[in-house]
Amino acid sequence: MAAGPTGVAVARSPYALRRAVVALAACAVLWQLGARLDDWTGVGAPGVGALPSPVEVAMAAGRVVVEPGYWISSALSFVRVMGGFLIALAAAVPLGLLFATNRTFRAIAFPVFEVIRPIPPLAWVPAAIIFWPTQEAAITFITFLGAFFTITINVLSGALSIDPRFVEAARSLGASRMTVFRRIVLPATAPSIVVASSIAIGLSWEVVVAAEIISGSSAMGSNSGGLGHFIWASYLGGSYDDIIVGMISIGIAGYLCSAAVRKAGALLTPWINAR
Amino acid sequence: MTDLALEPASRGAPQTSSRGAISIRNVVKTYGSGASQVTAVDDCSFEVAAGEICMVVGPSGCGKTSLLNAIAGFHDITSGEILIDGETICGPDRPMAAPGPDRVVVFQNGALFPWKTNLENVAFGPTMQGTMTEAAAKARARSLLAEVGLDDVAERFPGEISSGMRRRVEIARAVINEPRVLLLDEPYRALDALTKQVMHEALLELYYRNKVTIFFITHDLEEAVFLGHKLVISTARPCRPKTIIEVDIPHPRDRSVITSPRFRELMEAAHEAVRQEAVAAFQAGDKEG
Amino acid sequence: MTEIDAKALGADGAVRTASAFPPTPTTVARRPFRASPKLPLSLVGFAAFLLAWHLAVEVWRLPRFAKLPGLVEVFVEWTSTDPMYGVSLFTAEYYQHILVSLKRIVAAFSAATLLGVPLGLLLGWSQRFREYVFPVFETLRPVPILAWVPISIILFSGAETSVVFLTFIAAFFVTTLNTMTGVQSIDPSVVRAARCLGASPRQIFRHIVAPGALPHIFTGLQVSMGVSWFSLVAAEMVSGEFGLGYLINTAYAKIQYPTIAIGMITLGAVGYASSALVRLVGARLMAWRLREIGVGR
Amino acid sequence: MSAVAERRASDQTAAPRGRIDLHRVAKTYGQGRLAKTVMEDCSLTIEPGRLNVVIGPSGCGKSTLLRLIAGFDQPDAGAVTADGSPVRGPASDRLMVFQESALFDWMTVYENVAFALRAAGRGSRDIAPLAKDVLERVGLAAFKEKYPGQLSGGMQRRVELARALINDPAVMLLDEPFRGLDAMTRGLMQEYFLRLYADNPRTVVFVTTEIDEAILIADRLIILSNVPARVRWLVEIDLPRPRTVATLYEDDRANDIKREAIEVLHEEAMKSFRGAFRERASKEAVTAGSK
Repeated sequence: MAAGPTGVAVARSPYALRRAVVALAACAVLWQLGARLDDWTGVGAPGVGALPSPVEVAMAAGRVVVEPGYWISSALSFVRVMGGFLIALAAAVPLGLLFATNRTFRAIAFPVFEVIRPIPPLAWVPAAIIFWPTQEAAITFITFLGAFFTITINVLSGALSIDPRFVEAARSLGASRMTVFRRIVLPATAPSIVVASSIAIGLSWEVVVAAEIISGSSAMGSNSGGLGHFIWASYLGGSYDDIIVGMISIGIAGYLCSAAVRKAGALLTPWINAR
Repeated sequence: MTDLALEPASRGAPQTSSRGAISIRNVVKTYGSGASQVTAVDDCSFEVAAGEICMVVGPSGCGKTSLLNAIAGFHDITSGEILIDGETICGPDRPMAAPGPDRVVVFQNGALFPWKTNLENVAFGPTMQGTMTEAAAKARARSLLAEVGLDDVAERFPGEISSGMRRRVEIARAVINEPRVLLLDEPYRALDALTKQVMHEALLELYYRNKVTIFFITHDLEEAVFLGHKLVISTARPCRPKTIIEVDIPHPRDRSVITSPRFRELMEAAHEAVRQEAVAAFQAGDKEG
Repeated sequence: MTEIDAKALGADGAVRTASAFPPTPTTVARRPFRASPKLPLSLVGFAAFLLAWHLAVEVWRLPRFAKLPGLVEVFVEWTSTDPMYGVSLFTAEYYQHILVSLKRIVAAFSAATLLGVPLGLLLGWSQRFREYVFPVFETLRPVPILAWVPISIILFSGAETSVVFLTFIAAFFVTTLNTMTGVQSIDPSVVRAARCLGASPRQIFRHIVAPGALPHIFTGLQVSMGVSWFSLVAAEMVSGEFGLGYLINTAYAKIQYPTIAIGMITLGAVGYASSALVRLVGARLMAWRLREIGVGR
Repeated sequence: MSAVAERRASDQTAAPRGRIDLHRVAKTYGQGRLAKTVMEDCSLTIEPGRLNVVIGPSGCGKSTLLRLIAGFDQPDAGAVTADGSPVRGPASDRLMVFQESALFDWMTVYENVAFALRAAGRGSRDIAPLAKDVLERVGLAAFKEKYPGQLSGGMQRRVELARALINDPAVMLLDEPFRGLDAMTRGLMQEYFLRLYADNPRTVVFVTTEIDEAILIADRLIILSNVPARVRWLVEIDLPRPRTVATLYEDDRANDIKREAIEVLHEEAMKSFRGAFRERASKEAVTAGSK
């Protein structure tokens, strides 16, 4: 048994690894065939035919990873993700806990929060650019929005689902309100904070890439750099193999960030897997 | 056909219409392999006569459920053989029995379908097997629900009724198939002691009306002595019969037998038999199932 | 209701597991902080928010805020029969933008549901199928939606198709993953019970797996709806002609700032309404769940 | 002599504390159509320094009784007094041990046990010997760095008892503390509890649904009626101590009490068996109504 990506324990057969390799290899081969079909037979494959082949992509990747520009782009995106995410974490966790523990505050502020939440983060792009003095600040703000709502909602629902017996047991043992908050509510919500964070950092990458592409592709803002811009510039420059290198890079970066958050979370909540 | 000589029938058991004699012969069940291999059931042999209530008693997690799963056809067995009415359902040639409506399981935590009403739940078996039309199955289901006193919640969903009632619906869902064997896996574990006692009497009533062999797993001695014709007391992991106690208190029984002298004697005997196993498990600090 | 809404709308649909039965009353009773917000207090909240907006932008003209569209300005523009910047409740163009966005959402969302739900059911049901297909799925999933923009423009000639494609991809991943989780979260005893009651694999799929996964599927569909709007707006900003994302984008370019706010508010409202619709359909299909928690009858 | 034992010894001279009186108490949860009166005109005395066991059919208000004594809930009418003064809220001299276990998952065994003393502002140098002593008494000194999730059910219950005992409360309120354990472990836990109690006597209110458990441990057995809860039957259990699970089968007096108790309880349980559906509906009222 192993916990799947979704948290549900899923049986894994002894063939799982072999099957994964076979399937991924088959996809790569099909892609290669599809991409080169035109060259070999003169009949283009639909869809895939327009893409560069995996071999070309691999060669492009070898070329790109030694260029400093690629690493500068990666670093720029990474800094934006971390900036937006960390500010969101710092703001959303206290807000979520406040919503959960203070009924009056929740009654006043939560409906406003709920009305603003459905507005997609990217719809804020123009307003952010108008408001913030620099484009960098605007992009970080949009990234912040992407993570902020998710974390707040998860922390709130996590705190609301604390077993009431924990709170009562603590009160019965003579704990003050402050102690209950610090030693019961906070740690009991920690697992929700971890889950929310690993989702939110993935969202941050989504938003950063989107913001970088939008700022490069439209009248808004100017060349912002970053991996999103790298993809867009590759598209404009016609180097399609670089687009796919960029996509894979972002995929790996996003995956690593989520994994790092989960790892950090496991260290902060040692009781969860202590069995 | 020479096997017939070994059947319980030839040992002088009355040839009644009741079916469902179970023979468990040298059954072994291991999980995993190599260093991590765990033996859940070890060389387990005993007989359950047709129409008998057999209580398998042992500490939680001792492997009783593996035995039940083997009879039901959810798991294979590593070696040995299980027969029902003389017919091999799993053995050397076929390690895993096919699950079927002749051996219906009632699960520890309940397994009613929450998206079907209680009536639809009870009518599920015959409808799926096609042995009755849907209307006939529902009519039969309704009368069974009435028998267990739940006709007024037939149209409710399982999530809307108490857990004691859910257990009764689940048993009705099993009985409607007229199974040869009813396999009960600690069905009353989550209920409080008083509800449990009421449930026991209700189960016996149903049993008297619909004769069936009952294979009942429990860790509760009072439940075991109250319901069973026979107690098979298992060792703690791996599961192997340690003591078999015949309960000679005549049926029908009701709660008054609990304080009878014979009941107390049997309880004491059973208690002696399980105590060492329980102490072993308690000191090892093993987790409960 | 707030509690239920909050959970249902959370972007974490994939990680929630639905239990077959509600927790026993003793454990569910007396949630320490549980009570629904009272309406008058929420009015106070809205009033404070709107007042702050008005004061900061239009009265005190705080630095940086002064450039944003003000509350009164936006309201007047939105309800004007002759709007200064061409878009208000009384212009056809406004509804045209909404309609175009909605059409794209409907196309992408239904395609994602029609493909994602069966695929997810299959992924959850067959271990062999899952072990072949899921690794491919997981390899593609971490790639952000907008990173697909150039590829989709290359693959599909028209801007329209590529916008719908991007929206579809986003929704598809969410729906598939949640459906798979839904199947995996079904109590194995329930499946075993059906087997020993004599149901065939096909009957199990239809009577047990599909309804059992329904709660997760609908959580997934709500998240999927949110994600659809997210990607749609992004896609429209990059390569749309018409649509609410496009409206916001061009309003910025033409320095029609109140129109930006109108677009945002409209997006929020339409997005919320579409999620509510999904929730409503879900509640209809899962009467058993509502009745368990004592809401339905 | 250990620190806790010393503290206890100094109290020994005084009359046992922890007398609890319920005087004509009424309690209703929920409102309107969903209202459920759990207690009405219920008067009852918990005798100090003794093991008072409360038993009754499920949903009969046993837990409500404990919640009122603990101070989590306030009665709608009547009065609850502890040693003569009204109960106004939770306090650590009336400690509640919850059904199943309410150990804090995120704290180690040691931190759980030390929790109350820390909350009271005692320094860790002060706490360490007390915690060590109490953990030794429940036989879990070797497990102090484990998390509750790593312990078996029986061990969790022992930690729970230790967490309460370290405060040396005048009154201990136990809400079906051994529920959910398998019957065999449960028997051993009962015997264990009796030994622990013999060394740490105080006022105990022990709620259960198991007749055997009740008779085995009780000084006084209080049987409640079906809702609204009232005292249906009260009996002094004068079986000699120490008792073991086998006492129940061997002792005729125990068997007589059991027979009588079964009849009384069965009568009360049947009231809710037929009406189980209505009962569940009103349980929901409790859920919805209490804060």
